[in-house]
Amino acid sequence: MTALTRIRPADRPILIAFGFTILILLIGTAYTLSTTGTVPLLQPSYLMQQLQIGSFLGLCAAGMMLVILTGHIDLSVPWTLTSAAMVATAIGGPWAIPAGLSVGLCVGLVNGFGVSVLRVPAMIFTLGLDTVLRGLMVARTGGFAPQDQATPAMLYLAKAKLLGVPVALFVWIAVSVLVTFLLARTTFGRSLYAIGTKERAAWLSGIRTRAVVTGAFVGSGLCAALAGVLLAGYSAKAYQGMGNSFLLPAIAAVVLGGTHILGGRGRYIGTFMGVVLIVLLNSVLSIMQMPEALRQIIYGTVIIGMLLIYGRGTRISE
Amino acid sequence: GPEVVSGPGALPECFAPWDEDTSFLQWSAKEGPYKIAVVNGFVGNTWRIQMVKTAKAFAEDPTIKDKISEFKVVSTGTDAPAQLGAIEDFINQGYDAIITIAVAPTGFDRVIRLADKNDVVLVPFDNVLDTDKVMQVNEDQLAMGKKWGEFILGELHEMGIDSGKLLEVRGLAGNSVDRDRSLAINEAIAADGGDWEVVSVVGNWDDGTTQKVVADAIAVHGQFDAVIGQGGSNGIVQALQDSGHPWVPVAGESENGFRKAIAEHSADGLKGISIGQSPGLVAVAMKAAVSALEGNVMPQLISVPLPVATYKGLEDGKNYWSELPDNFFTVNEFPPCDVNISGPAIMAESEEDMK
Amino acid sequence: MQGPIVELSDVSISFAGVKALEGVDFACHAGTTHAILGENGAGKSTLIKTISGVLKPDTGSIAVNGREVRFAGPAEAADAGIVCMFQELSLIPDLSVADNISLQRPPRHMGLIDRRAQIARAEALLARVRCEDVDPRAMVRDLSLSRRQMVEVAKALGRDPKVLILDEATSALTQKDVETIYGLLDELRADGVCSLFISHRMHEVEALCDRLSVFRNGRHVETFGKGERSDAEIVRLMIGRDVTAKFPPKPAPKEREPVIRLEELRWENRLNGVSLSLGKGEILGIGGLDGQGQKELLLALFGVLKGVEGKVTVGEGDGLAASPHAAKTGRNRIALIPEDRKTEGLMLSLSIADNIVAAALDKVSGRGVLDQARLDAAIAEGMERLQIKAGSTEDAVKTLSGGNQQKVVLAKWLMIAPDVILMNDPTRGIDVGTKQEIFRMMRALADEGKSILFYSSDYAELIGCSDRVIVLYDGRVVSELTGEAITEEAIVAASLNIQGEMA
Amino acid sequence: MTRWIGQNRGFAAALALFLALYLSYHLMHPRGFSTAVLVQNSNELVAIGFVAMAQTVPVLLGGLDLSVGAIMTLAACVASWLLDGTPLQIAFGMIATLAVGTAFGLLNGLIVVYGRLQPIIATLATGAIAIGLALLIRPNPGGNVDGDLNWALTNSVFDFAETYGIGQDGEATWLAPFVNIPLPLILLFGMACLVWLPFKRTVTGRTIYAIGSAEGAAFASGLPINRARIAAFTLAGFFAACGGLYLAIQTSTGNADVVQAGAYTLNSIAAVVLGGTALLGGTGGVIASILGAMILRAVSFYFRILDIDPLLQPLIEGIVLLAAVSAVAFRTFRVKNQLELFR
Ligand SMILES: Nc1ncnc2c1ncn2[C@@H]1O[C@H](COP(=O)(O)OP(=O)(O)OP(=O)(O)O)[C@@H](O)[C@H]1O
Ligand SMILES: Nc1ncnc2c1ncn2[C@@H]1O[C@H](COP(=O)(O)OP(=O)(O)OP(=O)(O)O)[C@@H](O)[C@H]1O
Ligand SMILES: O[C@@H]1[C@@H](O)[C@H](O)OC[C@H]1O
Ligand SMILES: [Mg+2]
Ligand SMILES: [Mg+2]
Repeated sequence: MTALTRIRPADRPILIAFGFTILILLIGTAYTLSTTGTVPLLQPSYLMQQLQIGSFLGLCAAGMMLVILTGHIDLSVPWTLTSAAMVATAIGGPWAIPAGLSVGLCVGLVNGFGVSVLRVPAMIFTLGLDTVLRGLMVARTGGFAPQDQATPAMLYLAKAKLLGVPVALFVWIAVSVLVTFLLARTTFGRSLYAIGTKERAAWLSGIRTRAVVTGAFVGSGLCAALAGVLLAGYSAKAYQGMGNSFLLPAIAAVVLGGTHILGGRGRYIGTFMGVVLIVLLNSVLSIMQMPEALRQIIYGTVIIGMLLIYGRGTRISE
Repeated sequence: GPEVVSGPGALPECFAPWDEDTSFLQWSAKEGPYKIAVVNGFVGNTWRIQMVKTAKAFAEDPTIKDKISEFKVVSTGTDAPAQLGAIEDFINQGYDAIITIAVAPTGFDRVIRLADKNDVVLVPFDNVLDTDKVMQVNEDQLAMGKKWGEFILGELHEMGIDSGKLLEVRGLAGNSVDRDRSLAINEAIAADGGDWEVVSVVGNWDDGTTQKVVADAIAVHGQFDAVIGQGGSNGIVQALQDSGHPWVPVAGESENGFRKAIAEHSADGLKGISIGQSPGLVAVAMKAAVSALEGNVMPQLISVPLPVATYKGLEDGKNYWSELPDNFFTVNEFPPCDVNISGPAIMAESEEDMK
Repeated sequence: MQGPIVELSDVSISFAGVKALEGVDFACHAGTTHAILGENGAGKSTLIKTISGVLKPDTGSIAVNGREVRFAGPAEAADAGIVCMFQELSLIPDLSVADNISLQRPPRHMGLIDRRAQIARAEALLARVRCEDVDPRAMVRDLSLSRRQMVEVAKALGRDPKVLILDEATSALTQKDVETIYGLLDELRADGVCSLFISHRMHEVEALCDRLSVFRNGRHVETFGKGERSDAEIVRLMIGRDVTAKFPPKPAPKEREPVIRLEELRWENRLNGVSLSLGKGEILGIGGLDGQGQKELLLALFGVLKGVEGKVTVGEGDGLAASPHAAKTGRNRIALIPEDRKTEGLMLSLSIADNIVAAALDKVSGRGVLDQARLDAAIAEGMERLQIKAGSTEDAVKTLSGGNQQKVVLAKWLMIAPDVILMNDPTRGIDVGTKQEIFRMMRALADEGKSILFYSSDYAELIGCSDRVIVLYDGRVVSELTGEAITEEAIVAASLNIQGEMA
Repeated sequence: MTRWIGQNRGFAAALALFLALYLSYHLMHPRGFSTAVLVQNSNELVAIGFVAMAQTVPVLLGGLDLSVGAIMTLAACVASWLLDGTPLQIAFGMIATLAVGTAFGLLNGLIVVYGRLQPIIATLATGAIAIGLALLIRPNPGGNVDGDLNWALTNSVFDFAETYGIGQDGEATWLAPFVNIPLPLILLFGMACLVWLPFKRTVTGRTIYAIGSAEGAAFASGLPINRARIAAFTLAGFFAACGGLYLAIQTSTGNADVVQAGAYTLNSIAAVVLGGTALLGGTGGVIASILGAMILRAVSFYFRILDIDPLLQPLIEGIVLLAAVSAVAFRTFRVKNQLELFR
């Protein structure tokens, strides 16, 4: 614990998340050893597969982090993802992926407008937009029979392997590098942190807060849309409800990675670790055939427990 | 409210009683045409959308159109008070029959009481109620689970496999349908002479979740001798394919994609069985409601036959459609009930609309 | 003299390695008004936060009336009669004035807050601070800063203090209110109350206090009675050197090419036809009573206000900027040193470095990508130019003392190389030494050709710094003073809009 | 009055919106303005009304409680085991249910205060725990709730009196003015008036507002910050448990439905916003949030009387919600000093 307090506060969550990830793998391995006598969890193929699955959540979390850094939140991720997937598959052909991404772009612009120009709380505006998107998709599916098969390009991105590594993982890494660069090395990134810390002061510093906040939502929309396009490739098709299980884990991953839920603080590498942790946790619980009730309890306890550990040893200002 | 009478009921080939113990109900006849409402729960998946469309299409069907003066469909989300409220509102508005997919198997005491008081026929279907006070329409979930289990074990025995590892993919926790299907599957396995280890994972009836948990299970356990899923069947097939798992017998629902996969790979070992809940149940429920309003004797629990298709009997354009999307549910019509709206028919009709 | 009412022995406090107080022995007595002096970051606020139970000492002890105490929080200190007035910190904007005045110990009826009694109590206390015009039912949010400070005074009085602490509590008050406070402090002294008074305004200290304690670098340097030390000595104790001329010399008045020209500027009912012109290289002071449109004028020029009417010429272009960003990047770059540095000037929990470059990100980047070398150089230059005292530029700006925080705000805006600098009371809460540095810098900037529009609530500053002073009254310029004509009498007269009596 | 409207603009707007929506619903309803319709509408309101009340208290602090829906669910599952038997047993069951929810809220408060966690994320996690516990208690939906209780509490005062033989089975003259009032409304508003209004007038209650408005000032003024925080979450737990208790009585069921719990939490936030309470904290109140919940419900009533394509309903619902919350945009465009936009 004393060693922990000596580490830079910003790095602490990342290391703790890493530690927990190892712990989860060990627990899972102890389980498989005692039941089947094998250690599949420590094999590269399993880890690769987990990272491949994790890449969809990872993309959502990357976008979510941009928004959370500004002090807002994006609850429209589930149906942005689904709409993008459905539009991509319906358009098909070479334009499938651009069409899907443009859905994310539009959603981001609308969210940005609602939150930064109309100044509706993001919590409620993005929730409303999520409902509208769901409504649009229900209405559309009700109107005709859309094509829902993923295109070969989508299948390639989601499923193929390059040098033994899933292409989806490359996509996630590419986006991760981009986000890390944005946050650390661009004026846009600095502006995100400034707005998340004190929007009023940021605006009075001549930062174009509306544009930057909108940019964050566009980032989130694009990431969710990309996740949708990939997920449709992974499942070979788009379907209603494909985004349902991404919202809360994305938020949890961002926060477990050390980003402050009220904005202004956080590093991308933490979000990355948070995603890995959540994906492995879910996977190990599923492998252990944990009943749903215990799974929820463990999930909640892990989040609380980790955050409590992060807080240890920091003298919080009055 | 209805009186409990003795059978047989009207149109037994369509309104088949659940079993020999099923009681019969009779409402006093009302003059038609009737005001009928459908109160759906949530409307966020293909099945429900197909159900809503079938309901609307069937209300226009010549066999029933003249008997309906007003027809309304609402979806309330997974919100019990909202659903109960909608039902009560329709009772207050003077509707004659209300058809519903319950968001929970209990909790309808009050609306049942009000419906009886106002001589309204309340017909739950699909997710039905744990009560014998109302007329309900459903497929037999226990029979479904049993059939899945027995079929898979039969295929395995035929292949000379008498012991091994089976993967069960469960549905949404806390749901009676999940409970019944799983119970029957495991009973069937227990009743079998073989030595089976069952690995259970939770796929929430959702393709994506299913695909993920099946992939996890394969990564850990290596290989299964068969997979019995009660939903998300497309996800099972995807996971098997992606992991390079050899094709094995798979039980699943009636999504078009699943049937397409069986048709394509059965020769390689994907000896599949596809049974599913049909969105067309809504039409049977509507028909039953009208029949009850006309004063006919009706079974309290109406059993709609299981639409079973195995790899042996799949026929493109008949019980699956290779050029149509994966997500829609193949079984929709029930000829004995004169419900002849097929899945593709709904799609075709709408594609006209589109132009 | 009796024993001290509050006594600190060997108190130390440090924050993340910074020693804010070190081995402090300090005592104050009933029936005195006791000033605490020191430059920015000397530990004054920390001292009074310790006395009032906000902070707990790392070592040492506090005794009240000879008995050692350990306050768990400000509530316990208040129960012991120690009441603290922070500058703006302790009013709740969304509660009514009456609620605020009886915030912690409201009158009750059957266990519940008695609203009527509360209002009566508020009325009585407001009357005592001559603020009968404030409606006890109004929301504090809707009051002006100076009214809020007076409500704060009423609130403190209502707590029946034995020790009343005022940490720069008069910095935003109008002359009339300051006078009221002087009267009150005299009354309290007569009632045996000990008042601890922190201010960077020497004339206030002189007028009010009978004992003075000087702090430097977290240490208690000396305590002495009024008149025992000369001003110059006190300043030397505070900052360790002499401050001779407070204001740098002014150049002779001359014709200047106008940079900003306003004709009949109007906004809502706050600006009612302001006309003025600001010359290149000029320091134009704005005077007047609090709330006569001075702040609105600055905000309008910085693009904060919408719906401003009137003819405006800025540089060669026309019209006002529509946003701070437009103001900052226009042909004439405009900077604003805002009123409240904590919420408007700074992002407190970001690092000093991030704050310094916040307005000039485009200056240290190409196509939106930051250039690390230019970034580092710019930060170093800012720290150097304003002599900001900090452990590391990576520390959060909130760990700086008030004065150093203000320097960060200045550094931030100097980085954009502004042509016009709008200043809203830039030296509020700043120690004499730093003030002098700021004034020198203002003059240097003006000499470089920058124009400065400068609002201050302190007449001495206006007189000492400005080439020209305009006085606002009811949203209009009522007087313009140049050169020798800038005198306290002239400003006061114009402020009260009594043109006739102008000498 | 003018001052009241000035200081409660959000509430006044919400009230006007609700009245417009609700009165026209009655006008179009074949049995409008009748007790039956009123009773039905009120029944539908209670659970979401209580959960909206629950959400309001942490929001006033400037926090969010993402566990209110889950606590409601947990309480309903507990209640579904305990609301049968002798009147004494039933009363005990009710108290136990409320105690469980309150205790869970207290736990939230303790975690937030002593764990120093942001409420939104702490309750996201405890919400999962609450659902897990609910699933342990009720792996499958079901329950046994006294039938009389169900009938009496989901009807008008008359039926209540008749069921329990009060006031000459409801025929007493002193009861006459009240017989048509729906009992659920009395429960909802009664709880608000008996618990919230007095609580608001305690120092702890006022501290909740103070924290949401200016936390530093509240602390510096010596207000009991920790106590108020804990009280806020505890009260949220209590109100959520009231919702759960009513839900169990209304449906005679405990159902550990994750989706429903999530929907209630999100709707509670929507209700709070529609009622005019600022998510940043400091202003607003519990009654306003009930009004917000009433607006949410009233919107959905329309699908039952108007002929709207069922597959367009979710879309329309979403658009109405977005439009309603965007209505504040008019304020945004009227603001003349842009600093007011950045609190
Ligand atoms: N919360 C904190 N964290 C870190 N350092 C702090 C904190 N509070 C005060 N300090 C440091 O303690 C020292 C004393 O600060 P303090 O605020 O007491 O000064 P001050 O005398 O009130 O100055 P000023 O006149 O500028 O208000 C400063 O160096 C300051 O940076
Ligand atoms: N939110 C905060 N967190 C940590 N430290 C803070 C915070 N706010 C203020 N401080 C520290 O407290 C010290 C004193 O703050 P205080 O509020 O007394 O302001 P000040 O320095 O006197 O400024 P002013 O002149 O505006 O009153 C500062 O040195 C600052 O470092
Ligand atoms: O019965 C189920 C139905 O209610 C759901 O909506 O979709 C899947 C079906 O198995
Ligand atoms: Mg200070
Ligand atoms: Mg200061």
